[in-house]
Amino acid sequence: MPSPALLIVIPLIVAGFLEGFRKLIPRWLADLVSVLTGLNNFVLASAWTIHALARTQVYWFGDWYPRGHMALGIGFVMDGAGCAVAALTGLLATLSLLYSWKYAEHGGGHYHPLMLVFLGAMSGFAVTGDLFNMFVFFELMSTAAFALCGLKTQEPAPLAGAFNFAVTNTVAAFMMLTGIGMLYSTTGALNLAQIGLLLTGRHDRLVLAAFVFLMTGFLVKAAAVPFHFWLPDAHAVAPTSVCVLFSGIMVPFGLFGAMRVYATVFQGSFAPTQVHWLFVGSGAVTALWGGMMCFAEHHVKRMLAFSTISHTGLMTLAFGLWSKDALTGLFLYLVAHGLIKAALFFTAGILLHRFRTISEPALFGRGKALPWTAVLWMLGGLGLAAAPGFALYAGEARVTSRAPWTEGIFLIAGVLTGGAVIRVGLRVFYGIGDRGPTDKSAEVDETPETDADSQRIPWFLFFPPLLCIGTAVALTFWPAFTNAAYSSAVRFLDFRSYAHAVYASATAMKMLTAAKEPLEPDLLFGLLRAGLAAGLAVWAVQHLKVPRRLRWPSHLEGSMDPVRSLQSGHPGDYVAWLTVGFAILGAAAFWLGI
Amino acid sequence: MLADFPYYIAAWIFLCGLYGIVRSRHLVHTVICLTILQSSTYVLLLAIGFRAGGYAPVFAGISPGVVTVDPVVQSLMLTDIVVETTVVALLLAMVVKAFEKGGTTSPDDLRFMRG
Amino acid sequence: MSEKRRLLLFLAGAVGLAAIYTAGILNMPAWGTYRGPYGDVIAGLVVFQRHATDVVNAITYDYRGFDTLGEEFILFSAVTGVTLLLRPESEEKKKKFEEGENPASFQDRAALSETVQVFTTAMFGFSVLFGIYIGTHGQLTPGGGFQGGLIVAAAPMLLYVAENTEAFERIISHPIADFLESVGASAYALIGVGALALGLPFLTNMLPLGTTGDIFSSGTIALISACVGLEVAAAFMGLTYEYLREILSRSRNEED
Amino acid sequence: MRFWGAGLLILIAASAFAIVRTDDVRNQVLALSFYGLLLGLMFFIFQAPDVALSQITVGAMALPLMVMLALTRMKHRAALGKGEKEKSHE
Repeated sequence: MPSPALLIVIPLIVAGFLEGFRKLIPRWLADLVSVLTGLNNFVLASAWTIHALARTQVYWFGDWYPRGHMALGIGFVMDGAGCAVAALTGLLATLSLLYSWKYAEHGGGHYHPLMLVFLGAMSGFAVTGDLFNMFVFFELMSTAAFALCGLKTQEPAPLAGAFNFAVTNTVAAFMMLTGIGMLYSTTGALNLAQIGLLLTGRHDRLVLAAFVFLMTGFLVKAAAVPFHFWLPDAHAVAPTSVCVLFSGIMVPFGLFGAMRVYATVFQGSFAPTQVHWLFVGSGAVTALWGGMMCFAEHHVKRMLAFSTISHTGLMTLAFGLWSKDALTGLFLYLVAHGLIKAALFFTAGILLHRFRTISEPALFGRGKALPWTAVLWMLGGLGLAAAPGFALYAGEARVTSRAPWTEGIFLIAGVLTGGAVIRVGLRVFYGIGDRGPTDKSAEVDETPETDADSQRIPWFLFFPPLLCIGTAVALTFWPAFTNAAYSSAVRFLDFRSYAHAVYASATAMKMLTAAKEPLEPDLLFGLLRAGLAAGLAVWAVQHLKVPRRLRWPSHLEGSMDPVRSLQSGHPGDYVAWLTVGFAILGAAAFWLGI
Repeated sequence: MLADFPYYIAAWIFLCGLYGIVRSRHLVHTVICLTILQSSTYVLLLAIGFRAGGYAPVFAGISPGVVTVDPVVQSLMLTDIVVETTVVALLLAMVVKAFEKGGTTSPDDLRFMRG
Repeated sequence: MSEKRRLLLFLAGAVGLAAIYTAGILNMPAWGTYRGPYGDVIAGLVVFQRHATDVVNAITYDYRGFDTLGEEFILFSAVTGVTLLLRPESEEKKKKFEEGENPASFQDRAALSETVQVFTTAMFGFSVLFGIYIGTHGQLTPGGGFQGGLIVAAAPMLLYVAENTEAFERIISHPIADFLESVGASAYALIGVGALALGLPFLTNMLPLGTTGDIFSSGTIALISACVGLEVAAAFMGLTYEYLREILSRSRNEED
Repeated sequence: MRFWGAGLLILIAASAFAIVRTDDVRNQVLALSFYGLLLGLMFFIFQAPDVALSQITVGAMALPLMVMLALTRMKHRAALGKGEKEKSHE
């Protein structure tokens, strides 16, 4: 196998050269080289996934093998989950770069290098086995993201969004570093496995405090309520191709980092306690809040951003259940959500390209000329509601199979987010009902990001969403994918085998086969969710035709002002909320952990 | 407890930084408070790696084998310092640009996206 | 949210944060009694394994060199971001600014005395030399590429102070600076790839280690440090230029 | 040494608070440079010469310089804007 370092190094080196020679390289060459680099990452990470499912392997940088149990350098732990997420990153980056081919704003040649750095950083974050290295990649990912967010500098709005994003995420990074320092003070180690071994059976307030600092850092990235305020601001202003990476993979990466650190560093320490229920609570609140805000939103990209909050909340909930089935479901969900959300952002980008606006009332009825885009959008909406046939459904079914009481939360979140997307689809593509209430955020209009003739929609705008939707459907019918998720989940939970892989030689492991699920009740729930989502959408659009007393869904759409004014756009507010969230998280952790 | 006071200083600086960002009325002020917040991690890391009577981990003047302070935290701090400067440079560029486009440096006016 | 409510909200959170931080501190090892093995193991090995005497730099550029690679790219993406954000807009707009009023600029000050000008020019040379010295002795004594690069980058500022704006601008806006900033970080990565080509893990120190105490000792540590120095120097000059570009071009126009 | 270090730490804590309480940004930058020097000094006292060198070049020099550059550019723009407005009045 080629060295896993190439996953990170190739994008970074290419980025350096593209930036250095940006005045000499024509646009098409920069596009081509970037797409090929992304594709290379996808292929390499996929090959490593297959390899890692057979055995977890460790790669020590600089040939610094551990002396005894003392890790001297930085190691990459190539396990199934990490490699698979890196492969998803590669796929989404390739599609985003293809999507921005030729016409998209490229910021004087700086766009491609930043995208590649972003890709390399996320790939490194997925597989690193060192706590401080994780921080470095977290920061690298963030820095590239901040810069990408401000790509459209013609208006002040992108800068406001990027500024809030940068301030909150930087505060989060310093919290993470504080947590790392606390752990280092008592263990004198930075390797995840080494810290985990040293903390096994040790449980005190220092470990809990470090846990709270680290988890806050990650959950800010994962946009858990009340750390989520930066996300809609950043998504609303970033260009479409960047939004795809933000929503599809960067935000779930916050959760993935939390899971990785919990599984390695804290699992041995927290085994006798119930700390993981913390994530169930945080996830449930986030899923419901995000769903509600999503349905109330009329700026299409902000709406999708709120749905990302909701779905990441559902994933956090699954993580908190901390069982093989929940984690299997979570991995399926993560991949499927990335694909569907990417497809929806791509489709929203087509609307922006064609009509030069992205606000729901302004787009009313104008999409009638785009029947195929309409199909993509509606399929995306159904997929988001986890309708049967989409991989999200498979993930959701697995999470709820062992914890039926979570079904309600999945139902509400799925109906609200899917319903919001379908509602937009009905209004924009079919012109059904009325324009709906206008709100301030819908008035903020985006400048178009493409400079081509907007009457034509070139194939490379159309191909990425099609591929995403197709893959999200196809994965359901591919048993090997479920089995791979199950094997990864089992190993992810098993800290002993992780530490063994780090310190001893890697042992071959059998590919596990996931148990077949009894599907009937879930199928029923899946159909119910899709039906309710569609129904809610129709109800909201046609609210004038229903009796006044039955109009509540339309109220859900409009009069949410006291709640929505929390999203104030003021960095001070966001940091104040961040502090409060930290305190709540800490109180819960100390309550559950001691 | 008194022996641990550098840690408390780190915690104090952390809170100061947060407080500064929350009460900030000028975006450049926000950025400067962020650097203060960051300096809390320097103090924390330095205090963690310190050893009473330890020498600097440079074996140019001293013989190998003497007690030194922890070199790893210092390496981490070097990384930390670079991270700080670069983030600040980026944030300042955003502030400058926001001022040029929106004509304001007050966080209250960042609410283009309210709702 | 009103300012008062925001502060109250923050106060509530801050109490919790302080409590949790304190809870952690109470269980931390007492100050000055750090036990942990990591740094000590490396400190025991470094002179023998890497022929370097500055342990911190050996860790930064070798044992944990992969972190530093990430760090260099953080710098790279930040400079790229600043260049992206502050890039001049369309020509038409630029012209409008050039027609504007003359703001209070550095040019308005009375001319500096010749002594000061001579002195700062001498200091310029000294700073560059000092930066190079610091940058090339990182494996032996405190310093290293990062610090050296910054000192070199600060040197042109002295020319600015001495009102030698022309030389200042010529140095910091030189295309080589822009190029080095972009490719310097990649060069670091390419050194790591060199090890891959030899069949070793990425970033393995594969060069001869030399004699301890020598300027060319410690293999790739010195080389990487030099790359970092070049990148940092170029990056900070680039940052300075991006901020001053407009002001400089104005003052140049006035002279014409 | 510990004594001096302790004094310095208290000074640092006090100046951190003073800086966040300062509303005028230009004063703040000067204070920030001083604060960077204090931190550098603390690193020297606590046996971290490498970090001290970095901190003095970055914290006391590069960072305040960057803030000053940003402020200068903003002031420059503001002056331009004013000039333009006056012109349009005429």
